[in-house]
Amino acid sequence: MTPAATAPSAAPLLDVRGLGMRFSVKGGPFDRLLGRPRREVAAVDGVDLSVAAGETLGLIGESGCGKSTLARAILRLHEPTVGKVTFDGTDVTALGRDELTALRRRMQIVFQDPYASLNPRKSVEQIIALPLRVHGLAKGRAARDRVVETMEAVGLRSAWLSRYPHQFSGGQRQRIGIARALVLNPDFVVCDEPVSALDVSVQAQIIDLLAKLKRELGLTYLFISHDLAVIGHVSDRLAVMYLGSVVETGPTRAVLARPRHPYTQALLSAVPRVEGGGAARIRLAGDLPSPLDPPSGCRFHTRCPLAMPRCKTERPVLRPLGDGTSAACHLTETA
Amino acid sequence: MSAIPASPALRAAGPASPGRLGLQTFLANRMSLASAVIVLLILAAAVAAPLVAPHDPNETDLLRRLQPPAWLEGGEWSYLFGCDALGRDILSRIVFGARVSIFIGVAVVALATAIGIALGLAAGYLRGWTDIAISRVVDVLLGFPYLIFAIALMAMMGPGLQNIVLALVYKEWVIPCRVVRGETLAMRQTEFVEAARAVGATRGRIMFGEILPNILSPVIVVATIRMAHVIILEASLSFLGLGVQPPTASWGSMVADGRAFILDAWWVSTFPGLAILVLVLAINVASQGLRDAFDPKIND
Amino acid sequence: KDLTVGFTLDALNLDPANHRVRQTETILRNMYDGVLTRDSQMKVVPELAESWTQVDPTTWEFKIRKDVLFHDGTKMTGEDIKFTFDRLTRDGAMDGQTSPRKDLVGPVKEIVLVDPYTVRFVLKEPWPILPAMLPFQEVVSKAFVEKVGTAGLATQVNGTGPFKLVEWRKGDSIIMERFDKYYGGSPAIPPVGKACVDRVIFKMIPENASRTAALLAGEVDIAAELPASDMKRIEASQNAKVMKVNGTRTFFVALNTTKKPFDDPRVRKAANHALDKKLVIDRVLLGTAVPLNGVMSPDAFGYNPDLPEYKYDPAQAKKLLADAGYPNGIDVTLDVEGPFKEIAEAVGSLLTKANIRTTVTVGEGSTIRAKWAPKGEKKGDMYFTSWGNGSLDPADIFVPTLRTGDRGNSAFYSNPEVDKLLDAANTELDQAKRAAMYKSAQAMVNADAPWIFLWLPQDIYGVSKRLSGWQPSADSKINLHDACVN
Amino acid sequence: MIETAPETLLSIKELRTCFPTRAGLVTAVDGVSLDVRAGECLGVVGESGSGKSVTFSSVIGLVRRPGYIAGGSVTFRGRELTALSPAELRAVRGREIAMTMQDALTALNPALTIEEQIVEVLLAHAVDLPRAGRKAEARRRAVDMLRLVGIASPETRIGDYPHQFSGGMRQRIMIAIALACRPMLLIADEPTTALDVTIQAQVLELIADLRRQLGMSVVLITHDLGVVAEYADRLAVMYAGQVVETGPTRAVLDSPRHPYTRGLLGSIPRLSDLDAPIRPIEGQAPELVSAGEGCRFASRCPMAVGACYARIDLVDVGPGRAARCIRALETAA
Amino acid sequence: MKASAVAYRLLQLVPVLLGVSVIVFLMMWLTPGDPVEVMLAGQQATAEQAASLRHDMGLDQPPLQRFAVFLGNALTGNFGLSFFHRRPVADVIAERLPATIELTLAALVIALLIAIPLGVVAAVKRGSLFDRLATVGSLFGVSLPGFWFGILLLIPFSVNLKLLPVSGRSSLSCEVAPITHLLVLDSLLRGQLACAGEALRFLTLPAITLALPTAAVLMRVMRASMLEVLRSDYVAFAEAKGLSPRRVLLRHALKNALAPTVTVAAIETGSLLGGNMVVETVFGWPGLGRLVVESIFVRNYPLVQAAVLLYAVTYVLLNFAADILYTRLNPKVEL
Ligand SMILES: Nc1ncnc2c1ncn2[C@@H]1O[C@H](COP(=O)(O)OP(=O)(O)OP(=O)(O)O)[C@@H](O)[C@H]1O
Ligand SMILES: Nc1ncnc2c1ncn2[C@@H]1O[C@H](COP(=O)(O)OP(=O)(O)OP(=O)(O)O)[C@@H](O)[C@H]1O
Ligand SMILES: [Mg+2]
Ligand SMILES: [Mg+2]
Repeated sequence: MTPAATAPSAAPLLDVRGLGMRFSVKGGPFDRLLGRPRREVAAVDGVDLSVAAGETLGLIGESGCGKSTLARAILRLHEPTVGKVTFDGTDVTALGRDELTALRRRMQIVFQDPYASLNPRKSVEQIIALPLRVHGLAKGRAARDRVVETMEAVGLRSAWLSRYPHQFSGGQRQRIGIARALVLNPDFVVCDEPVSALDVSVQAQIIDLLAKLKRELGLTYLFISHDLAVIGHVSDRLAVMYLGSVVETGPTRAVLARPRHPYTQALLSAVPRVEGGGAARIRLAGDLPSPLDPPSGCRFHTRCPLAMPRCKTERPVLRPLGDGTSAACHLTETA
Repeated sequence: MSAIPASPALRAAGPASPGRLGLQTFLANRMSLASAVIVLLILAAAVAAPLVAPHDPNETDLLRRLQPPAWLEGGEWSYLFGCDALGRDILSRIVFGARVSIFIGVAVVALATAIGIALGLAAGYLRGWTDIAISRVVDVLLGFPYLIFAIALMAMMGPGLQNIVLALVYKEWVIPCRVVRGETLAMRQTEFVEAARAVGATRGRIMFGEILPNILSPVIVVATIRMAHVIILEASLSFLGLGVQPPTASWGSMVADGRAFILDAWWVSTFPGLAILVLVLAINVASQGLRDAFDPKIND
Repeated sequence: KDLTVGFTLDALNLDPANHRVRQTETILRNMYDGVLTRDSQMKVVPELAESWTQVDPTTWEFKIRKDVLFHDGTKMTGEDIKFTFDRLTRDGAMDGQTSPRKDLVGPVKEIVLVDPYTVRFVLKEPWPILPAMLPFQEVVSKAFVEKVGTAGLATQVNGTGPFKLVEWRKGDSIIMERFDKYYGGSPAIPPVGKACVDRVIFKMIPENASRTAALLAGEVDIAAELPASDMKRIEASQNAKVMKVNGTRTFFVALNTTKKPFDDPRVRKAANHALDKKLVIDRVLLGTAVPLNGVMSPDAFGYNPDLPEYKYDPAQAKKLLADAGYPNGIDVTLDVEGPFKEIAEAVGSLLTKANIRTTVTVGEGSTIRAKWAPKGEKKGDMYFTSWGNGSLDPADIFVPTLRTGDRGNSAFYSNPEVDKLLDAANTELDQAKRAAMYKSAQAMVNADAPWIFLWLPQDIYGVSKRLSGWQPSADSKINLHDACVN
Repeated sequence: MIETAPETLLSIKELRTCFPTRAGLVTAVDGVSLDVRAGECLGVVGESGSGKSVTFSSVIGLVRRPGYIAGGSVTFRGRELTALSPAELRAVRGREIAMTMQDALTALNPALTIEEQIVEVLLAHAVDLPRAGRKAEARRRAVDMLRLVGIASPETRIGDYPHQFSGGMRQRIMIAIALACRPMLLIADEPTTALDVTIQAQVLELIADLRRQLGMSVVLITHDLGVVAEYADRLAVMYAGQVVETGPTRAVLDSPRHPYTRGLLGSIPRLSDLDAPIRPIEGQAPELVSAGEGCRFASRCPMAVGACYARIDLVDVGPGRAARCIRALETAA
Repeated sequence: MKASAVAYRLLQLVPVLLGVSVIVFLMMWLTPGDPVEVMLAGQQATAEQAASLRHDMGLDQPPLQRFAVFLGNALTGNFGLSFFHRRPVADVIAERLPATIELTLAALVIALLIAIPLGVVAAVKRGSLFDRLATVGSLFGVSLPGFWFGILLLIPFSVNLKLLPVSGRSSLSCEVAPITHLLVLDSLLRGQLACAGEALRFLTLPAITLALPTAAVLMRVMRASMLEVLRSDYVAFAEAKGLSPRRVLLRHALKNALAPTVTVAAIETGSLLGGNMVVETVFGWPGLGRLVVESIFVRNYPLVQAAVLLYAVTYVLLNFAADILYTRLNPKVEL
């Protein structure tokens, strides 16, 4: 397989190769005894990615296409089924439990749901200090100082230390989640749809905050969203996912200006624009197929307006198309 | 930096934990509060039984056999609720009997809940074979009729307060265990648990530090309801002749002993029966209040 | 007309040879007759037999009536008697099983059919109580049993008794109707003839209060095992009355004679003096018991009326305790089974007042019995228990409860003199001599006081006033042949 | 004031809807006035909790207990809906005014087949169904309806349960149910919030098509300004229980008069201009319990002045436009 | 429902039954006491006789062998002889089982008849006087000690008013040829209406005593689930469709609200079945529960083992039935 995308610097901070993640649904020992077939969901299916230090990689795709699963597998919150994740030269997939714990100081995650991602029974201080306590980094005064410092960095008042999550609005909660991720001073942060549960005006606040933190702390983001406009604004490069695989990747502007994969094109055309106009709408037929029973060949062929007979049988691979972009589509070969 | 004005709700409540909010709701519910007070009064009477009871509960006087309550003909005011078949003061026995009922209720539920929490958390969080093993045991015990199980165990271990507690605990833990497992299953998927894993927290810390505090309120509600159940179960065991040892009074055995005289001397079994009813009712009402206060689903 | 008996426990099995439960026998006895029976004075009289004689120490001969029909209309002969007793006494005779009642027939060697209506019991050794034991066994039809087998006999009845089975609603009731071709029953127990009532129903009402309630509500005509406390209420009602009869069950507190403190006879005597038996009988049993000073019921063979009485005498008790080295009294436990808890508590509290500080421990029957079995650990102090004596012969109460190491010897009592007398009496054929032996054995036991001698409770029945002709019987049987309903 | 065009279908005047809660009385809808004209699509935007859903639940008389309508009037084709008896109101609901719920995943009854759920509306409103074979006819129309909203092989799928359909299909089924009796007004409450962009496009196009085909009016509730921009003829912006600005869509979006509308537009990342900075509105929406007389946006408004804290009404700010801001005309540059 | 799902559930029975067998066997084995001693207590018998009885009962075999024999026989439905009845355990249980089933079913029906309407009305009129009364009533229901309440019921209805019989199951005046062995049902099937009435009179008090606590529990479940359903979007949508309140309540709300009630009812029926020995004792009901308790006391091992297995099977099957019913009420759930 050809390298996914040309990374800006020689050694990327994060490098993902052939990552695959399968879940077996219904497959207890009894099922096996009864000889029931193991039904598997290939939530992530052979993904290659790399993120350079200081860069933001945007990951976009429809609901259920495996974005979160990919993120969790990278952080080893799920054990990936196959593939390799290298972070700053260390093979993450090969780490033992202790080394993994150590690595977690450098890789953090911000979750989508500001309501579910905070333990409702813990005060803000307890929530933000948890990483410090887990890693034995600071106690008592020192811990509190670090918590206050982080809270202020994300725009929370230190007077709110002893409040509980339910006393905050969605945007404020999301700031708490960000503070928790930042309190360990990580290098790399996965943002799993950090704004999609928020109202537009609050969403803007959080995007603003994340951009500021990135500038000030030199962070590297993997930024997941299903909103192309958001991704367009925050990311340097982007990767488009469809049904478990990356179908297109490249520098954000390049891809948005000239999407190569029919899915990316459809996605782009479907976004309603305040300013009106935009590309003529490409109507896709049908829904996202079930990952339990993915289509053969090109996963997108069932909905693709440009599908050819070949697409049914042969699965296209991601191939570079110059200008730093790559796409997985048979059409791009002929082009 | 955003200048977010403190909203009125925030100003009013101050730093209040969800538990404290629930408690406030609970206190606001007059009926549950009254019930909680009744439970506490019964508890106090039980603790201070020697001071409260007018007579020695075990002092027999065959001449007072089946003496009626004070307000009936042949009754005496110093024996308010009358006397049992051995001429013992029923009121005093009820006061002392509260000790047994409450002790068994509390001990069984406390032990069962502790076991249930540990196993339920393990099954629900660790899943895999741990879950399968624990769940099978739970299934087996659920399929076993409760009273038969307890009776057989009592026959096996012999009588005595301690054995009653054990006989009931051996099956009772299944109930909190199922509740905890179910809640844990729901919790382990939540993002805050995942967040704890993402920062490297150990399984123990996640189970007991992150999940447990969140499932505690349903567990407490179940525990109080079960306590009421256990008190009736002990009474049923006593009724079937497997209760506490004489002369110790237990409400269940008082009802059981008194039922032989139900046609002639209704008071012997009626008062302890009422005592069970009142205590169990009070616990149930209080727990209903707890549920309303802590379960946001039922609560609007 | 129907007669309903409010009864405690359903029959376990309708095969007369295949149970060991008194209640089952009580039910069966109304459908099956025995070779011998007892009259209301508890005297053994012929029933299916015309007469009996003892041919020699080990041979008994029975002449059988010729006019007896089974319910299916076939004639009963000596063949059926022989079959019945072979089935009872031979190993594996019941389709491979051995009758649990085998022992009740004694050391039978064989049953010989001399002629169709003469049967001989040939014993391995002399056994003087054979006639006293025969009323416990009922005669079955050989042809019928061979047809339906032991399994069939468990639920079907083809007897020679005054009633035949209509329906067995298991756990609920047994319905019988009059057998019109009944030969009449024992001539020694008038009236002779077929039964008076059309139908008899044994209705199982295990709960005491419910049985009384059913009697008061007119749902039953006889309420068996009435609790003493309900007597007053029944006496007060217009349609029912109380009937009492001396029972055959001796109550006692077995004292562990192998272990301190009751290994000392003075302590055992002290315990006997310490208990105000009369108070318990008056207040708790409401006068429905006869105090005893020994093992035997006053109605029983060989009863010794001259036994000294342990008078209620706390001072004497205290003195005896002090003499034995317990001036401050003793702390002991009293084991009892659930059903007797209340009365044991009364006994315990009275003993406690006399410095025999008693803790009552209620146990479950099987467990306690295992604890007090002679081969058990001999750990307890006192055991409140009883022993039935349906035959009213010392052989089935005195021997098992007081002979060294015998099955029911919960006091672990061992007196070689007593053993010798009991063994001799067991094979002594001269009834007068036998009686004398038992009397002196009773005196020895009384002096050794291995028990706190208690009492012999009366059986209490609640009986509807519309009932006539029925008498409760001391062996706890409820014989409804003579009962009439007005 | 908004000039009431003659062809006004629905007219809401000074509607107030309250919910007593533990924290106090929440006035979720506070003096909302809106018109919907025949055949038009009115877009209603606003942040979560701004009262969009409650406003239109109030219109069809479906405020959840213990909430109640505290004042105002709702006239639909000249009839005062708030004065109707429950039975009369039921006859309007589903028949003349249909509503789709915010969450298609939970708004279909999981225990009933799609067939039953469509057929029952037809039967309930007995819309010109023949006497004989009512049920068969109703079923036939149900199948037609499903075909209309683009469900493949509707004859067989009609017997399925909701969970057997994907999210987009359920949303379309809900629309089919709502439109089964050919209502004059469809209130579509956030019909696409739970859907992906590609599916969202399908559903919105469907609604637009149907509107044209059936000639009905549509109220499109959403918080996505982009959706409104593409599909709505007119637009109402709600903030904290009040309408803060209304007008023809393009006009409002091109020159917003209320600072909140302006803030909203500034917060949206635009694909067409990736370099345009996102300018968030600082602060957060106020609690409705304590909402006072004055402008509810004042505490977040960069232009707020003392007079903003007194009572403010909607003022005309152009042809068919109104805004609830005393400085609206200042910004009309 | 698929055959494989049924097979799967039946397979789940195996470990449960095995577990129950092991426990009950261990309990019986470890319990002191000897059935032969119990049988011969207070009666004439020699050691030889005792030994022969012991042999008949198989008590002279080592425990493990006894267990193996028990398991082997149980597989063929043969549970040996009941020690005390000296009749096949299967027969003895079969005689008592119908009474227990009849009582349990009657109690269940009464409980449901009380619980469902009350629960629905209480939920619909939440906060009303009716709701409060129903809530208080249900709390009384769960707080009543059944044995005591049963006795209390007897006095007015049977002793004083003589309206209902004191004890037992069947009237002497009625002979009904068995079909199902459930008396009420059989009388009806045979057209003996008077007998059906009689049988009902016997059934009334025990069934009510048994039913009340269950009714209380079910009512609470019903009320809670109804409240939740009434809050659901689909009920709101049904109202928005302009359906009649009756249809909204009975067709849309009730069907969904019944689902949790069914699950709880199955669990409750399990405890009704296992817990009715107390009621059986008070009302002289010739059911299995009393027999099992007595059998424990007399160490009638074979009967206890078989009965407990029967309870376990019933419990599992009941839950299975409830699951099937659940899938009817809630098609979303698959078996
Ligand atoms: N624990 C799991 N067990 C089984 N299947 C799972 C599990 N987690 C995720 N999946 C499946 O894997 C696929 C990808 O899920 P994932 O959550 O990664 O999607 P996503 O792109 O993040 O979607 P969203 O935008 O809704 O968050 C889905 O089809 C989902 O059903
Ligand atoms: N049943 C209720 N009880 C109390 N308050 C309620 C209730 N229903 C709605 N509210 C309040 O009314 C206000 C408006 O709610 P509404 O659902 O109309 O908002 P919305 O604009 O539709 O928001 P969303 O975009 O989240 O759907 C909210 O602040 C909410 O808290
Ligand atoms: Mg996701
Ligand atoms: Mg809404």
